[in-house]
Amino acid sequence: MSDILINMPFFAVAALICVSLYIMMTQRNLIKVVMGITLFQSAVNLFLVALGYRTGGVAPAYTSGPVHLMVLPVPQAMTLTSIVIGVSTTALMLSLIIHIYRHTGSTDAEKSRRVKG
Amino acid sequence: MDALTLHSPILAVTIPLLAAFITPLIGRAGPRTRDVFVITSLVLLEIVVVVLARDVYANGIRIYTLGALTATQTIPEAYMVPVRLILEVDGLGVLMALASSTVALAGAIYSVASIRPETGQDRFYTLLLLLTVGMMGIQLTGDLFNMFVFLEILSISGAALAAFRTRFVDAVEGGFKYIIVSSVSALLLLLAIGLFYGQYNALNIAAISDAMQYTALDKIALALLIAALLTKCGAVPSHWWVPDTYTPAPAGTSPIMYASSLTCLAALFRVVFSLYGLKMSLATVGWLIIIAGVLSMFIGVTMALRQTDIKRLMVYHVVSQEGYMLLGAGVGLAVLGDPQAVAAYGREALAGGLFHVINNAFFKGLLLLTAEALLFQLGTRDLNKMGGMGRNMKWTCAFFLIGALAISGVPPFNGFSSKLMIYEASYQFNPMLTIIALIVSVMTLASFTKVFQSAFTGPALPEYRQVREVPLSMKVGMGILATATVAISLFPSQVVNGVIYPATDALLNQAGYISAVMGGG
Amino acid sequence: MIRKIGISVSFIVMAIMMFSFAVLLHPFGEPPSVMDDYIIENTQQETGTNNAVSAVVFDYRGYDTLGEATVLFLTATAVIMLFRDRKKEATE
Amino acid sequence: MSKIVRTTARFLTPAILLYGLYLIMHGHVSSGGGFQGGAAFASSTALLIVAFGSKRVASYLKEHLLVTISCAGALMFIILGFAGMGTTFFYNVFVGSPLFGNVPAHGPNPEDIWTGGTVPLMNIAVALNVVAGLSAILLAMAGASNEPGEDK
Repeated sequence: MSDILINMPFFAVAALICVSLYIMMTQRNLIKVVMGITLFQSAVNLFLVALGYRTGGVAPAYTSGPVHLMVLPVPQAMTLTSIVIGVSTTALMLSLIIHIYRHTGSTDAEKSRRVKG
Repeated sequence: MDALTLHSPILAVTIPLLAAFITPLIGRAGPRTRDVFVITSLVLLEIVVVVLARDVYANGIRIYTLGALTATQTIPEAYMVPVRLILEVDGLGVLMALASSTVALAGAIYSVASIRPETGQDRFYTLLLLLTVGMMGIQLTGDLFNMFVFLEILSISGAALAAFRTRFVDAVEGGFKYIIVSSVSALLLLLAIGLFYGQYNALNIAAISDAMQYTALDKIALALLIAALLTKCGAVPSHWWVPDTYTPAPAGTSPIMYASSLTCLAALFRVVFSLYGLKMSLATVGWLIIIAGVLSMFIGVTMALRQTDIKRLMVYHVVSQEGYMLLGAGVGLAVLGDPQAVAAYGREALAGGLFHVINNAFFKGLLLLTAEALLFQLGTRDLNKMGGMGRNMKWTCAFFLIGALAISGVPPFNGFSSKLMIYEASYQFNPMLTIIALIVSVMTLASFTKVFQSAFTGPALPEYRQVREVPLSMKVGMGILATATVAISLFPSQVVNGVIYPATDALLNQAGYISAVMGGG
Repeated sequence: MIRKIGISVSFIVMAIMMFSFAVLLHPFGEPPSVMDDYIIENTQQETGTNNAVSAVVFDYRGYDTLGEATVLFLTATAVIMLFRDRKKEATE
Repeated sequence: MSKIVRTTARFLTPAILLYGLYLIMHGHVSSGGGFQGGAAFASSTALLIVAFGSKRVASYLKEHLLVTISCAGALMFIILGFAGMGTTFFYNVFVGSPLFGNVPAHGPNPEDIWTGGTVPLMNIAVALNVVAGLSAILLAMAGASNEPGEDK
């Protein structure tokens, strides 16, 4: 039981992913689908950061102060990359939604012929 | 080793990347200068890839450690795991790089004339070059996270190119569908990478493979990876996005986008053969891939028979042809643990699958280009409104015939050679698979006969009487792919022995892939 | 109907997979760290950088960051490309 | 937007720019870096768009200027990568050279900014790319979605 409690951040990740998958699979409004994907991105980012945490660790940068135990730097770099990529894909998706809205007058997937599926 | 050969793995990615960064600036000097610049950079890329290929075929796997003191120093001194990012180029990577750089060159040349009526050409060429960067990056990397980054480059540029003709609603919707599908599958991939990182503290494919225990977590990661990459290459459970995205893609980019799908397929082969390989339950995963392949084959071709839109019809054949490749690779994977079966037919099945990948990159790309040529001259993709174009567009008609005969597996074309390898090998594995594959092949022939009859034969319809042949650059673009198809058809055994079997053996030799990075092999 | 069943089944499979990895992973706060220890130890001598994250981003895995910068450049290009026609209307 | 928002934006923008500059220039010594600083920089563009409307901001930040800066940043980054080609791509050539070449002592040290080799230069390059890229995205999307029918 204590193991499971320690792994609470990973459970938060799992719960977030399930919520985001539910949103993506059930919502018909395209903006809500994009929100689901953004939530998925956040969940994966949280997962990566949680993977690199060491109990009692500090940010992995040497300062003029004394050296403490540091958390792992690579997941932080991966998260940085993943955040930037997430921003980019979200921007592109929203731009495409603007265009779909102009063509069909709606952001509903039902009204748009091909998007549903 | 001279400098060009030494740095060729990274140059193959950075040349188109550098060109993409310069294109928006050079676009201000006029369209002619920009076209010359883009095509020159792609020719340079082709040269670098050929240099790299000659070296790989002569000396085996090439390693390039980024930022280290020497390119071959994969592991820091007095340490046990790789820390820096490593490019690892083996037979498969080189094979795919050769095919995709050729297709990119043909697509760019074709685009010179076909994109002329459109606005935003500078952006178009930037995106085209970045799509090429994405493909080269995935094929040449030896690092999983790096693969994710380049997969995103490929996806975003692909989605933007699919939506390029924003005045059509189906173009925008196709692009949107593609970006949704790709970002979800890329996130699944990232989740799998996180699982590996959490267990083995490594991102390098060879290092993970070396440490792999095939725990329950690895099984979850395998499921995520296969789901993500099968979705990206458009095999059956998730084939629904393929026709909507590829049909509206603008002219010259369709074959390049198709090559990007094949790149994802090669990444899937890399994952199942090099990353997991002998350590997983081969029969289960092998049969999974075979079933996905057979379903793709059958559903793809039945959907294609019902289409009247020429390009949509051809795009459904994309799904169906991918089935053959998955079938070949799946048979190879299912028997990987049994050396006798591998020697008897497993190696041949996998080689047939890879040969079919390369053949398709050329003749399928050619067919997509001919469909676009008809659209360019007639303004319609509807087969019922076409007719008698064989007389007015002789070149396009000839190119279409080459592509259609090759894809239907008519001897002596290359499609026949690769399908024959798959038939022979799968017959020894399970005859049912061969029968299905043969039926699908006949249906493919029927479907292309229909296209040929309605588009090219008969008298020219009165409204298209003054239609002329397409401009020179489009003929050259199609000509490159047609030449490649005919060349492979004329020398099948040389091609198979020269480039296909090295790629097959690179996939089968998992220990070699690992020891190239980890040493001690 | 088939669609709904497919969606529910895949959702349940995904949910089971997600929660099982949360149970199976290493205890939170004690990750394996063979690669990262090298980076933390050597970032100052090899790259002259106090900040290990910067060292990873720009030196050890600089190629990834090149890809990342490319993604941003690419998105800017793509978004400008998507809205090109409207801009033309506005200026003419 | 109301006068309060506009006045606040006028006062806040220099502070945001200063903070972004700090994040960029100190990225290799303490937390921060080109992406973070660039994003902070670009957030001032977002603030200005909210306060003054996209048309007015776009008249100062021309699209071709942003594209040029973005290209310049990306080119600078890849050229810094090519600079290491004497050994391998992305080799940190400037460690030990007069340009940002100091090597800090192992462990705790006075945070010298003249360290890091190519890292601080790459921070600047990436920051240029991010600032221009994000601003261009924001302006293009705001120009397209905002004020419907205005430019038809």
